[in-house]
Amino acid sequence: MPEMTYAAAIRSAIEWEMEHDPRVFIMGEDIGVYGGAFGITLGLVEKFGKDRVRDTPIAEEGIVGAGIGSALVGMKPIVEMQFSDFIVNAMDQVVNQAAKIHFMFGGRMTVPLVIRGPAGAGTGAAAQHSQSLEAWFHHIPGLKVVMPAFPDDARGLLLSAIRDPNPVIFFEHKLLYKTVGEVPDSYEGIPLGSGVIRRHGSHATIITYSLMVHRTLEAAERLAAKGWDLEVIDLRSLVPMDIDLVVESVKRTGRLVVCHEAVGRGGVGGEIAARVMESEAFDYLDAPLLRITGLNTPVPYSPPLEEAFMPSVDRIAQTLETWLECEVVTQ
Amino acid sequence: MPEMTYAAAIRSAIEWEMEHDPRVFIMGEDIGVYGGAFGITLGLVEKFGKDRVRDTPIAEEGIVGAGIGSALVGMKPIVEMQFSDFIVNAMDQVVNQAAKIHFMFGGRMTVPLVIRGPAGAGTGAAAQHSQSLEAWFHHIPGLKVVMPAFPDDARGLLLSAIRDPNPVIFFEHKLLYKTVGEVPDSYEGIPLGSGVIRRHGSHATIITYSLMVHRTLEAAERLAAKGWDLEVIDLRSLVPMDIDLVVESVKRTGRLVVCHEAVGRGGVGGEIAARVMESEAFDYLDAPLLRITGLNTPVPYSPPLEEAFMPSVDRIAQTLETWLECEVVTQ
Amino acid sequence: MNRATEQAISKDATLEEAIRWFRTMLTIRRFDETIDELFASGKVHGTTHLYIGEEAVATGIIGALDSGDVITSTHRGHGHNIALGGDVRAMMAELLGRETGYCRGYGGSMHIADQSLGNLGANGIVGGGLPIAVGAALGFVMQKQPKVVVAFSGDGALNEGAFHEAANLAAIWRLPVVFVVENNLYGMSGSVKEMFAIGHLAERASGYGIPATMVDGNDVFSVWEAGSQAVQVARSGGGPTLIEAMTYRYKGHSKSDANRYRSREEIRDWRKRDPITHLEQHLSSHGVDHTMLNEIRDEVVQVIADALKYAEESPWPNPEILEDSVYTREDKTGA
Amino acid sequence: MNRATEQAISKDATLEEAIRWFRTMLTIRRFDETIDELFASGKVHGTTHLYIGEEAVATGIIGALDSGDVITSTHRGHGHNIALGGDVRAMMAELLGRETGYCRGYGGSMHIADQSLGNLGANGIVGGGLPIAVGAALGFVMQKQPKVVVAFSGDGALNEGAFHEAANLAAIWRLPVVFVVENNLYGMSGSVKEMFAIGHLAERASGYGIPATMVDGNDVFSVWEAGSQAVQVARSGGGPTLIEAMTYRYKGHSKSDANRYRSREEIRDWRKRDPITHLEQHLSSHGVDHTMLNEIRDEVVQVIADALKYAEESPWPNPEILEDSVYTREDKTGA
Ligand SMILES: Cc1ncc(C[n+]2csc(CCOP(=O)(O)OP(=O)(O)O)c2C)c(N)n1
Ligand SMILES: Cc1ncc(C[n+]2csc(CCOP(=O)(O)OP(=O)(O)O)c2C)c(N)n1
Ligand SMILES: [Mg+2]
Ligand SMILES: [Mg+2]
Repeated sequence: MPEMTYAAAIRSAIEWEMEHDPRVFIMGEDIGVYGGAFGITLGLVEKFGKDRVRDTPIAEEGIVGAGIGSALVGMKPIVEMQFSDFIVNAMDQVVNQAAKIHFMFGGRMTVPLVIRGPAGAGTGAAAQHSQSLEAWFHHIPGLKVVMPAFPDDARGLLLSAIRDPNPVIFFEHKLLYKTVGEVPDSYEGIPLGSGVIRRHGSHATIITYSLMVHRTLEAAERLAAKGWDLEVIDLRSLVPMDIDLVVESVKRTGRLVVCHEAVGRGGVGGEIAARVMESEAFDYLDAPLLRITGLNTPVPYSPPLEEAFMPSVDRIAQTLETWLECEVVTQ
Repeated sequence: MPEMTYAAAIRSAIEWEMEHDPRVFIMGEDIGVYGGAFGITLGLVEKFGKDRVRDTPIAEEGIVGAGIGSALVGMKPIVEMQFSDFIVNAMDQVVNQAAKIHFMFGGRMTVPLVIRGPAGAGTGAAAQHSQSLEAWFHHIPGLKVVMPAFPDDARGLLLSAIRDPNPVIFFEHKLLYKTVGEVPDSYEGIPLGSGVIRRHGSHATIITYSLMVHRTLEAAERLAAKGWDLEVIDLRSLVPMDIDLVVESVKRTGRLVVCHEAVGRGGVGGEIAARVMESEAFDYLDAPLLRITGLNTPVPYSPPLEEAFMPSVDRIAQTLETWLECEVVTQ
Repeated sequence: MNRATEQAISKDATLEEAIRWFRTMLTIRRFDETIDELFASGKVHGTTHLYIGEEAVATGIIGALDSGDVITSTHRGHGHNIALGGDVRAMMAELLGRETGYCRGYGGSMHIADQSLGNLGANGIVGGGLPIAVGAALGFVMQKQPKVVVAFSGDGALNEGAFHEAANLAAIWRLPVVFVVENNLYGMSGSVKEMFAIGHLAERASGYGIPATMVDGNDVFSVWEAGSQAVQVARSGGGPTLIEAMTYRYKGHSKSDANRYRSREEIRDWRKRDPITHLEQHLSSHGVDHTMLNEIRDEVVQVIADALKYAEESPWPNPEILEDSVYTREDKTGA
Repeated sequence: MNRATEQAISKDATLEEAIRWFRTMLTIRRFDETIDELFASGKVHGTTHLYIGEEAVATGIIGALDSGDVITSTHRGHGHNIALGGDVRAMMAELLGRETGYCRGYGGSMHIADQSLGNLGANGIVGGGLPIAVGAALGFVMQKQPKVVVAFSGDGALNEGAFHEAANLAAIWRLPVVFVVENNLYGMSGSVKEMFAIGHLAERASGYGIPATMVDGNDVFSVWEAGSQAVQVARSGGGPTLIEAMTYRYKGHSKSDANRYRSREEIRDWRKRDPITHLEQHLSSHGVDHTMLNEIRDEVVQVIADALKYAEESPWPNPEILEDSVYTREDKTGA
């Protein structure tokens, strides 16, 4: 299998769909000759032209709305948010329009729209360019939410997102763009809604997604050296969420940990915990929940502050270790 | 103590603060002679003039931003969203500006701003005029979130919100505006962050807020007739949240229920469940979590559909009963 | 909506067309009067925004469209859908929240759409439809279809950021969009005089490089002429136009409105310039028989009464399937 | 910032003022050149937007303000803060993420504010500061303080809905706001030619009823004159003005920019019209001694070098207090 970066995998999904479906096009700020702030669309305008790789003014609400309108007349738009934070400027179109159109109009219309862009901290971009806002979107019925951690998933899930007849929010992580991984030659797409057990273990189940999959796996390896055997699940998509996989795992391990970069309070961790707690896995729970998340602050700029904000491998490993020692030994 | 409606209580808090603090003013769409879509500001323009009761164009982002700017130079603005759904149009100013200014600029500036407006379903206003979006705001560090259920709280908490040096989201419930209750003559304000046990009980703790406090209490009464003894906690504010009160209660009852009108998936219920599950109350939990919430759909228009969307007294009582029968009897 | 050529009654409009418009305008009025009564008697829940007094705008503009063209509509949208030839039974059923409604009762007054006729949807969010209209036009251009999009909005909507971003996109990409601003002098209560610092809303268009015209929105012929011209420009690749149609709503903004922000005199004066009366006089003066007009009136009354009956007899939707109605498994965009 | 009266060098500007401006512009340039080097050598993380080439705009506009007036700034904001008399040590420390920085390291390049000097804050969100500027002006009017607000923005920002809503509010309430559009021909890569369908951005102002002027943004005197006039109008209750200042950024948009969207020739041509060189020539031609100018240059180099040293020697902020820094218990609005 060929190796490629997460960024290249995303590009290849866009390219493939644009080649094979004339309805697909992409628009966004500086995605043409500039190639996008993170280079995702580099080369696409040369290949497909300015019509289908459409540079837009700085007008997020306008371009998401334009995406919706084009979808309603038969196109399959991909709208890039230069930083996913800027979707905050387009919330009416995302939430009151795209998410609700199918339902609100009684099922007559669909909005096959992908809104994609980089999320997350770690690049020193500070409070307005580093957010992880997936919790908002997973709260809005009508949207799907996808957050891949690996190049193969980035491609496979984006292919499915573009083909999906519903609006999909696709958040990439800035720090993953250069991650290299094997990507199968297939363009079949990976169905949205299936999680993956990235590591099998018996002492606890850690639910995570996006960048934190990598950090959690590394922390789990470190703890393995100390005798801890951890299961790590990569959700890949938050809506739909593979809750069965989570519940089954917690039934086996008896302990639930959630790790995400987003601010803890009101993050997706709460939803995951609640769903486990209302499932049959509840009776198997041997330890209180552990959430390892971003701090309850905006993302700060200075390197030591930003590092403190995000769960690091160190923080994950240490938090897990303390918790495991307390919960597994003392029971 | 005088009786007044929830609407009048809100008006009286605004009026009091405007009388006693020249920095306080209110702006919003149609809040002048029209008196606001729900009549909250009726009479205020006659009393304080068009300068301090300021009718604005239909431009939510602009007026929230104008509120922020005025706050930065020493005013204490209250900005009304005609329906709280329209805050979706102002998200950048709310989330990227107001919430972050204090932190992002290193603590030098503060934004004493109240954004208030009617939330919730039940009036046949359909998907774009009936949302309960508090989960979004409680996920954003820097914002406080208040949702009163009774006239006295509406007044007392709004007074505190206006006096608070931080930005506060104050969501009223449309169906509560006409609720009558005793309101003490004091204008001291009720500190944000303290919940209230509205009903003491031993079988389970139900955490709720806003309209659902009323419905939950009614359901609890019905179940009391059948021998069930339920504790009902009204959070009153979600940020800060009186989590100690919740944890202590769950330690006593051993069972946790959350009831809110907002869409269940990603709602505040998840956060509450997670916080209990990671607290010392975990060891006291005798039953899986029960969430009684809005359906995972946009709010539908037709009366039977809208009724199905929102937790009704019937649904709450029935759901509780089934759960109690299963969890309390079988253990 | 193809225009016959004989018997021109006003510039290029034919008598036949004018009579059709008369029927349309009466249908809109009768429909909204009926809705008004239903609300007044508490038979419908929610809220509604009536188009009474503004009928000539939707009628004239949509009269200028070809089949295949599309519109985006607003909270005050009943007239747009009726002018498109919408099914008043499905509209009435929607307002009554029935399964047979346009949206199966999911949407109500503010969310009527009929994609098959080209109505991409009313919108409860002021300005919310404008970027969508622009996107539809973009889609048509990309598909090389010579179709035109009409984006209806109120005057108040022009102060929303959504209008701004939509207008600029339409301008720079020269999209086939006609922005039709129904200037009824007020938002909910905010008057154009206080909410704008320009004399005519049409002036705002120049800031985007969009040509604009102002028309008497109570004269269906003027509206139709301005619409036809703008549509022709759009269809031939000339880009967007903004039409400011001066009109007035007779009723309150929505069901609860004490009309404290405008005077009785103003309302009375505007009622004297009623668009339906105006058209009727025009038709009479061009020799159309009163009996015929009265027949139309009676027919319309009957059609709306039938629609109401149909709606009232229709079943309520089933709440059980709500959660299955949020996502679709089908691609309805027609690939 | 009070203007001396003797020795007019250009219309009403005095020689003394012009020399001060020269120092300001050099300080801005040297500061940003230093930042550029720090990024190039990987010593600073995050991103930054340099003001090199645009110095005359901030300098001229802010030269027209009185103390007590305020500004809102942008992602490209270093120049604004320096022109206000900002502390370059605290700025440098902020960019290096130190505790002694303007924001204690919480903000970085895009979030410098100095409320005591009247800088209500740079902004990472394009257009995000514009409604805030309008609100500050509203606050001043309500407090009956004759203060003026300058809202800086780029050209690209004018297509954001936030600009639209802010401009209209300022217009209808006749607020003392001066919108200063730094038209450097590009957003990040999107050119004004492609992103606007109007010849001059100043035309957009007319859609709100806001008067506008266009100036050579590389000529500090023109900028200052236009600024002074607009500020005077604003202060005397005449409402907002939009000033379009034509300028150019020499460097890439941010730290990662391959400059694929503009030509070398264009960059070279603009460099020939350098605002600092232009001012220097003007000063020379008015008899200012070269030695003096060189002394200023040396001083500025030293000031920035000191600032860098100060910043590098400053402590890192303490992560422990992060979660306590989100809310304040204090009312800092001065009641
Ligand atoms: C974003 C948003 N803000 C406010 C409202 C509430 N609202 C509904 S209609 C309306 C007035 C709209 O005025 P205009 O655009 O002139 O249309 P008209 O009602 O006069 O036809 C307002 C304020 C809304 N629905 N959406
Ligand atoms: C809402 C938003 N959209 C996009 C961006 C990314 N971005 C930052 S600066 C910039 C270009 C701004 O152009 P302009 O307003 O002309 O200012 P300039 O950089 O030229 O000074 C863009 C697209 C942003 N920061 N905020
Ligand atoms: Mg209107
Ligand atoms: Mg620019």
